[in-house]
Amino acid sequence: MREATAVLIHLFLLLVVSPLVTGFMRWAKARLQTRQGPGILQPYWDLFKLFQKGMVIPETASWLFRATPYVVFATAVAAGLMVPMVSTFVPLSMAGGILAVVYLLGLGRFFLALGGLDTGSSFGGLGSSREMTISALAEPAMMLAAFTVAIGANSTNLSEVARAAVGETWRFLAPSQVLASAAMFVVLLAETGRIPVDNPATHLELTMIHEAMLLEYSGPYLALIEWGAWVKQLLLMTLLINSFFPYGMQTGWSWAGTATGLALVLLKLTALSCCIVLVETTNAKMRLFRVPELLAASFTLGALALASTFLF
Amino acid sequence: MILILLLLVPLAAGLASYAAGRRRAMEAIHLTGFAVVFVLAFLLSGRVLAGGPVTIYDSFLYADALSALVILLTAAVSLLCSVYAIGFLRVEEQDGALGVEDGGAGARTKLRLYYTLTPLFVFSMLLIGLANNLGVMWAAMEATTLASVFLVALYGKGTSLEAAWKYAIIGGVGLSMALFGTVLVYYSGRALGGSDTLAGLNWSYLAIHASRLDPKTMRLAFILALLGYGTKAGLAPMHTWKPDAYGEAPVPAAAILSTATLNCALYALVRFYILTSRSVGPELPGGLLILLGMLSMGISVPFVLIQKNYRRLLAYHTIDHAGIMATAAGIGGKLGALALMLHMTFHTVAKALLFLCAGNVSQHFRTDLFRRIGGGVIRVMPLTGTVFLMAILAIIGMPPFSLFQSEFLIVQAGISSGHYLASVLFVVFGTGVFAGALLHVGGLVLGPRTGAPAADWRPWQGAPVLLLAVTLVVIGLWLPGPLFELIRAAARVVAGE
Amino acid sequence: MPLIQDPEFGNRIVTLMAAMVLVLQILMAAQRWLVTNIRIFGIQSFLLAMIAGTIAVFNNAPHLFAAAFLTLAVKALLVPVLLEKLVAKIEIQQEIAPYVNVPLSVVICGGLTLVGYIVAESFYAYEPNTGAAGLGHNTLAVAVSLFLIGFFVMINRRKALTQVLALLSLENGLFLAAVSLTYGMPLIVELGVFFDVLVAVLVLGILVYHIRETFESMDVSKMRRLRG
Amino acid sequence: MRRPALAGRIAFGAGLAGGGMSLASCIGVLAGGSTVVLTLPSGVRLFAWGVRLDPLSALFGLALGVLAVAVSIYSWGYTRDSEIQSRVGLLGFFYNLLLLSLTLVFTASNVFFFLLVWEVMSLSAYCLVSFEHEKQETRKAGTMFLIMSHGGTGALLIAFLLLSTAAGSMNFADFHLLMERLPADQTSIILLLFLLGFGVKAGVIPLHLWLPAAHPVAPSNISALMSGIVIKAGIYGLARVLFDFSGAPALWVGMLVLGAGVVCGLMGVLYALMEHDLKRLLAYHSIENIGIILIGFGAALMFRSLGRANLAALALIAGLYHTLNHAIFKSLLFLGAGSVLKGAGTRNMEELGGLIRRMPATALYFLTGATAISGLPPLNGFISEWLTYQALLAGFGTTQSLTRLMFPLAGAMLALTAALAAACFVKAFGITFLALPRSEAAATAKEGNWFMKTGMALPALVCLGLGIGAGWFVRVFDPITEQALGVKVSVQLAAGSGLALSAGAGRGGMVSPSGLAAMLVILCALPAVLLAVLRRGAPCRVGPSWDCGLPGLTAENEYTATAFSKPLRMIFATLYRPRREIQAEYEVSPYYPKAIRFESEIEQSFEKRLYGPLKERVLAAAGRVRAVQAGSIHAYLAYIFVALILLLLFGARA
Repeated sequence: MREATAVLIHLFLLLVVSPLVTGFMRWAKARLQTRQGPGILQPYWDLFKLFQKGMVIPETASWLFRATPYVVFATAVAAGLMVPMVSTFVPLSMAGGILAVVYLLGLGRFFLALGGLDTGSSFGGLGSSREMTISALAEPAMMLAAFTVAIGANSTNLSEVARAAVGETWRFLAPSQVLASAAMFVVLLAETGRIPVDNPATHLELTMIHEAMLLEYSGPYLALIEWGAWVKQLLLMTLLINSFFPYGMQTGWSWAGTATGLALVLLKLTALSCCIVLVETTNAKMRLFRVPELLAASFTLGALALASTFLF
Repeated sequence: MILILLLLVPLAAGLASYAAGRRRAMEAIHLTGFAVVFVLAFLLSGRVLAGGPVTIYDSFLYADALSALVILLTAAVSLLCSVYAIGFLRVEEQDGALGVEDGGAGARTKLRLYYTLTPLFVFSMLLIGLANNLGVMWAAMEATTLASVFLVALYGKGTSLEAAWKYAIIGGVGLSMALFGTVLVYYSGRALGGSDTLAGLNWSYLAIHASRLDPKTMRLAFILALLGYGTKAGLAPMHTWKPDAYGEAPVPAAAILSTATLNCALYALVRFYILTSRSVGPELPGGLLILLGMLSMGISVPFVLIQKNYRRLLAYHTIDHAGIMATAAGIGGKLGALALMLHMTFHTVAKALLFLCAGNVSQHFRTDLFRRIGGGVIRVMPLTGTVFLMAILAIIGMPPFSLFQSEFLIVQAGISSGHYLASVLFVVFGTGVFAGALLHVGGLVLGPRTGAPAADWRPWQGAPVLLLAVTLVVIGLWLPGPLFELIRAAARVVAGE
Repeated sequence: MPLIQDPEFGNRIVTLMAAMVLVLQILMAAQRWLVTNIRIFGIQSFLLAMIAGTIAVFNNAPHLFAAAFLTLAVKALLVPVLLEKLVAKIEIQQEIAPYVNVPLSVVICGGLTLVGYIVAESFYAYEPNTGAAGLGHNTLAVAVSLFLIGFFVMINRRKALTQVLALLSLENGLFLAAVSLTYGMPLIVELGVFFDVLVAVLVLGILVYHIRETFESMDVSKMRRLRG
Repeated sequence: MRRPALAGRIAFGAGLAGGGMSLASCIGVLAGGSTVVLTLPSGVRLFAWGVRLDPLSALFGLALGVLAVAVSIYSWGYTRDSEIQSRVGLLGFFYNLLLLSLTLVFTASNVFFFLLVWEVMSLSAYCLVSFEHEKQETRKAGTMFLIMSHGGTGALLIAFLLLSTAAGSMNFADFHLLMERLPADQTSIILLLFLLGFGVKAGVIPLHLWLPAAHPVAPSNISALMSGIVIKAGIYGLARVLFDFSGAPALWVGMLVLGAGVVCGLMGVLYALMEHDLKRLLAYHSIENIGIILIGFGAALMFRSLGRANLAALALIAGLYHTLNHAIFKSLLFLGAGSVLKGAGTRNMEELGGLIRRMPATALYFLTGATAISGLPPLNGFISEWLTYQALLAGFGTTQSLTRLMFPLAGAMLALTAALAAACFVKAFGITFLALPRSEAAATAKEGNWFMKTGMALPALVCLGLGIGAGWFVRVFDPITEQALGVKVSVQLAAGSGLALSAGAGRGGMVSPSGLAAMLVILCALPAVLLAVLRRGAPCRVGPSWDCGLPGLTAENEYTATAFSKPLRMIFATLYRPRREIQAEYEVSPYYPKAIRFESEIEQSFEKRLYGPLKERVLAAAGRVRAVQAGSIHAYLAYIFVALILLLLFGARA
C-alpha cells in the first residue's frame, strides 16, 4: 500500500508535474523579460490539443520514424522511475542506478537522432548531428559528476546516493559537492537544451538543435516526444536536487513526511527553475562551436570535484 | 665404393658431355649422371646412418653424418636443377637468349660449356664433403670457384663478365686466406705425431687430437679460415660478389650456387669451428661467427628493402641466410647445432625453389626488374606465381613452412645460452628482411593480369618446381624419420658429441 | 761440421731470401710496368723455390724438393711466360693512375709489414726461440706481410692483369708460410694447390681476354654496372 | 574450383560443423570448469603439438564458435552469385584454415605450437585479406598487415622464449604465475614485449595502422571474422599472459594498460567518426572496443597489484564480457555491411541511403548491432560497459594515492567514448539506411538471401540474450576468475536470482537488464495501445517532408555523412588537422554558383607523423647503405682487407 502510494506520487511528479515545470519556466522567463507570456498551464493544453490532432508522416520516413516517439517517451519515464523524488524510495531501484539513467536517456536520444535523419530533410540531419555532438561532449562531465556523488555514497544506486546525502547535514558545503553540483548544473543546461547551449523557444533554422529533429513530427507523436523531453528535464533536475540538496527527503514512510517531502521537492524545483530562467535570460545562446568550451569547463569542475574529495 | 663412385660419376658425366657435344646426348648424360649421383648419395646416407662414418683409402675419403647430409642436399639440388636446366636451356636457345650469331653455333658452345662444367662443379662440391684432408677440401673448394666462373659468365654479356670477374677475384682472395688458415692448422698440429704424413691434415685425425693443437695458432687459423670460407659462404663483409654472380648466372647454376655451394662453404667453416672450439674453447670462434652472422643479416636488410631486381633480392636473401646459419653455428651447443642442420636442409629446399620460380618468371618476362613486370604474375603464370609467393613466405620464416621451426630453434638456442643481443637483433633483422621480401615479391606476384597468359605447363621446368613445392609443404608438417635422424646425427657431429 | 749440415746457416740463408722476397713484393707495389711486374713475380717465385730447396736440404725434408720443383716450373716459368704472352696479345703495358700514389703505397706496405710482425709476434711469445720456431717467427712475419701487401696491390690497381698478378704474389706469401712453418704440406695437397693455381691462371687469363674484348679496356674499375 | 556450389557447400559446411563442435566443447568446459588436455601427434618431431582447453580458452572458443556458425551460414549465401563464387574453393580453404588456426591459438598449450598456429592464423588472414588482390589498396593493406603482424610475433618470440628459458619448459602449464618468481626488471621487459606483440594483433593505438586498412578490403564475411575474432587473439594472448603467467605485476603495468585502453578507445572512435566508408568505420570501432576491453584489463591489473582480488575479478569479467560482446556485435555489423555491399554495390555511405525499405531485415539487424555497440540498454554492450564503470568506480577507494584519480577520469573518458560511438552509429545507420537513396545503386539495392539473413539473425539474438540474460551468464566467468585470481564472484554479481546484476556485495549499484527491457516494452506498448484505441480512425496521412519551399525534396537535400560529422571535425580540429578545398564555378554572378566542389580530408596523423617518417627514414638509410654495393671491386676487396687486418690484430692481441 505504502509502496503503491509512493509509486503513484512518483508517477504523478514525473508525468503530471513535468509539464508544469516547463510551463512555470516559460512563464517566469516571460515575466523576467517583461512579457505577458503564456499561462503556466499552457503545456497541458498543448499536450491535450496535440493528442487530438491528426498526423502527417513524411513520405520518406520508415517505421523507425514511427517507433521513435514511443522509445523517447518510454526511456524518459523508465529513467524517471529510477530517480528518487520525494523519498529515498525509488520504484525501480533494482532496475538500475545512475548509469542506467544516463544510458536510457542515451537510448532515447539515439532513436530521436535517427528519427531526425529519417525524414530526409536537412533540418533533421542538422539537428541529429548537433544533438549527438553536444550530448557526447556533455557525457564525460556528467559521468564525473555522477562519479563524485556515487563515490560519496559508495554506490551508483540513486536511492543509496540520496540516503547518503541525507545522512550528512552539511555535506553540500564540501568543496567537492559544490564543484560537482556546478558541473551537473551545466550538464543539465546542455542535456535539456537550455540557453546558452540551445534555445528551446527558437525555430530559427540555423540555431535549432533539439527542435530541428522534431520538425517533421506532428500530432500525438510530437506530444509524446515533447512530454518525454519534459519528463527528462524533470528527472535531471530532481537528480541534481536530490544528490546535492536532499533536505527534507524521507528515508522512511509517513503521510506527513511524504507531504512535507513533496512540498519541499516542489519548492526546490521552483528554485532551480528560477536559477535556470535567470541564466537563460542573462545569457545569449552560444555559437555551436563555443559550446565545447562550456562543457570542457564543466568537465574541469567535475575533475576538480573529484580531486577535492581526495584533498579534503 | 660408393665414395669413389660418387666422385667418378659426375666427373665422367662432365667429360662425356664434352665429348658428346650434341644437345640430346648431353641432356641424357646430364640427367642420368645426376640421377645416379642422387641414388649414390641416398645410399651413402643410409650407410652412414646405419653404421657410422664411412672411410676409404686409408681415410683419404671420409664421410660422417655431416658430410652425408651435405652431399645428400647437394645431390638432390643438382638432380632437380639438371631436370630444370634441360627445359630452361631449350627455351633459352629457342628464344635466342644464348646468342644467335653464327647460326646458333655460339649457343651450342654455351650449352656444351654448361653441360660440361656443371658436373665438374658438382664433382668438386662432392669432394669437399668427402675429403678427409683439409688441404684437399681446400683444393676442392677452389675447384668449385674455377668450375663455376664460366657458368656465371655463360651468357657472355658485359654484366656477366663483370660478375664473373668479381666472383673469381674475390673468391680467389678469400680462398687464399682459407689456405693460409689450413696451413696454420697443419702447423698447430706439429706437436702431434705423424704430422709429416698425409694424416696430419686429416680431419678425422685432428678432431681426435684437437685438444692438443696449439691454441694460439688455432685462433689465427680460425680467423683466416672464417674469412676465407666465409667469403665462399657470402658472409658480410665478404658477400659482395654474391648478388652479381647469382643475378648473372643461368638460373639452374644460380640455384646450385646459392644452395649447395653455400652448404659446402658452411660445411668447411663448421669443420674448422669444431677443431677450434675443441682447442681454444667455443667462445672465440662462436663469437666471431655470430659477429659475422649478424653483420650479414644486418647488411642484407637495406638491400632487400630497396631492391629492384628479384634475382638480386634472392641473392641478398641468401646472404641473410648464410648469416642466420653462421649465427646458429656460433651459438652452438646441442640446440644451435641442430638448428643449423635443420636450417641448412630447409633453406636448401626453399631457396632452390625460389630460384627456379624466379627463372620461370625471368624467362617469360625477359627482365629481372620488378618495375618492368609490374605485378600480376599469379594471373599470368598461376603455378609459378603461387609457388613463388609460397616459397618466399616460407623462407622469411612463416609457418606452417619449415624454416619457422629452425629459426625458432635458433632464437631459442640464443636466448637459453644468454645471447640476448644476438637474439634480439636476429628477430629485428628478420623482420626487416621479411618486410622487404614480402613487399617486393607480393607486389610482383599479386595484382591484376599484365599480359597474355604464359605458355601452358612445361614439364621439364614445372616438375621440379612442383616437386620442391610439395616437399616444402610436407617437411613443414612432417619430417621423414630417417632424414630427421640424419640431421640429428649431423648436429651431433657439429656439437662434438 | 760442414755448412750444409748446420741448421743455423740454413736459417740465415732462408731468412735472407725471405727478406729479399719481401723487398720484391714492395717493389711490385711501387712500380707500374706490367712486364716488369711479371718479371718481378718470376724472380720472387724463383727465390721461393730456392727457399723450399734450402729447407729441404737443411731440414731433411725431401718431399719439399717436389714443391720447389713445382714452384720453379709453374710459378717462376710457366705463369710468367703465359702472362707475358697475354700482355703481348692485349697490348697494354702500363698501369695508369693507381688509387694510392707510389710514396704512400710504400709507406702503407711498411705498415702492413708491421702488422705481419705483430701477428707473428703472438707465436714467438708462445714458444721459446728454438731453431724451427725462430725460422717460423721471421718467415711467418714475412709471409703475412707478403700476403697483406699482395692484397693491398690488388686493391690499389685498376688493371685486371695486375690483379691476377697480385693474387699470385699473395699466394706466394702462403707458400712461404707453408714451407717455412711446416716444411710443406702433404704432397697430394701440394699437387692440388699447384693444379688449382695453374687452372686459376688459365681461367683468369681467359676472363681477362674476354673482358678486354667486351669492354675494350682492362680497367676493372670501369666495370660498375652491377650495383645495389 | 570447377564446381563452386559444391565447393561452397563443403567449405562453409565444414566451418559450420567446426563452429558447432567448438561451441559444444567450450560450453562443456565452462559449465564443468574443467580443463581438457590433449597432445596431438607432432609431425615436426622436435616440438610437441599440444592443446589445452581451460576456461579462459573456452571463453574465446565460445565466441569463435558462435561466430563460426553465424558467419558460415552467412558466407554460404554471401558467396553465391558474386565475383568470388568462381574462387569459392580457395576462399573456403583459407576460411577453414583461419578457423582452425584460431581454435588452436586459443587452445595451444606450449610456446612452439602457439607461435606456429599464431603465424598460420596471420598467414591465412593475409591470404583472405589479399583475396581480391587486383586492387592496389588490397595488396597494400595485406602486406602492411602481415609485416606488422610479423614484427609483433618477433616480440612475442623473444618474450615467450625468455619465459620458457626461465621456466625450463615450453608448456604453458608451467608458466602459471611464473613471472612472480622472476626478477622485476626481467618481468618488465617480458611484459613490455608481450604488450607490444599482442598489441599489434589487437590493433592497440599506435600499433593499429594495419587494422583500418586490412579489415575493410577483405570479403565482408572475412571482415566479420577479422574484426570479430582475429583481433581477439591479441586480447586472448594478453589475458593469458597478464592473468595466467604473470602474478600480481607492478602497478605501472596496470596503469599502462588502462592508459592505452583510454587512448585507444577515444582515438578509435574519433577516427571512426570521420569515416564514410562503412567498413572502415566499423574497423575503427574495433580499435575503440579494444580500448574498452583494455580499460577493464588495466583496472583488473591495478586491483591485483593493490591486492583486491574480488575487484580484479569484477574488472576482468568486464573486460572479458566486452570481448565476447564485441566479437558478436562487430561481426553482426560487418555482416550487415556485407549485405549492403552486396546489395547496393558500394561501401561509401555518401552513395547509400533509404536501404531500410529495400533491405528491411538487414536494417533491423544492423540497428541491433549499432544499438549494442553504442552501449545502449538492454543489449549486451551496455552490460559490459556497466561492469567496467562499476569496476572503475570501486577503484577510487582502493588506494589513497593520487593514482586513484585515474579511475574516475578513465570512466569519464569511457563515457565520452561511448557517447561518441553512439553519435557515430547514428551516422552510420542513419545515413546508410534511412531517408532517400543517394544513388541509383542504393535505390535498386536487393535484400540478401535467406542464408545471409539467418547468419545475421543469429548474432543479433545473441546480442539480446547476452544483454538480458547477463545475470545468468556471469556464472560462466567463475572458472576463469578462479583460475586467474583464485576467487569466484558470480554469486555477488548476480542478484535477484539472475534477473539483475550487482556490482558486488556492500556496494550498491545494480542493474537489471531484463527489468529494463520489460519496462521499455511496457512503456512503449502502453501509449501505443492507448493511442491506437483512443484515436481509432483519427486522420493520419503521408505527405512530403518540409523542403523549404523548393520544388520537392531530393537526395541532394539530405544531410551527408561528412556534414553529420562536421561539428566534431571542427571541435577536434587539433587532432584531425582537417584540410578542405572548395571550388565554385560561377556563370552569371558571384552570388549564384553553378557548381560547387567540396573536398574535405582529415590528416591520418599516425600515418603521416609516425609511420610515414619512420618508413622514409628507414628507406633513406637503406638508400645510403646501398652505396656499399656500388659496383667497385676495389671497394669490395677493401672491405675484406680491412676485416682481415682488424681480425688478425684482434687474434694476435687477444
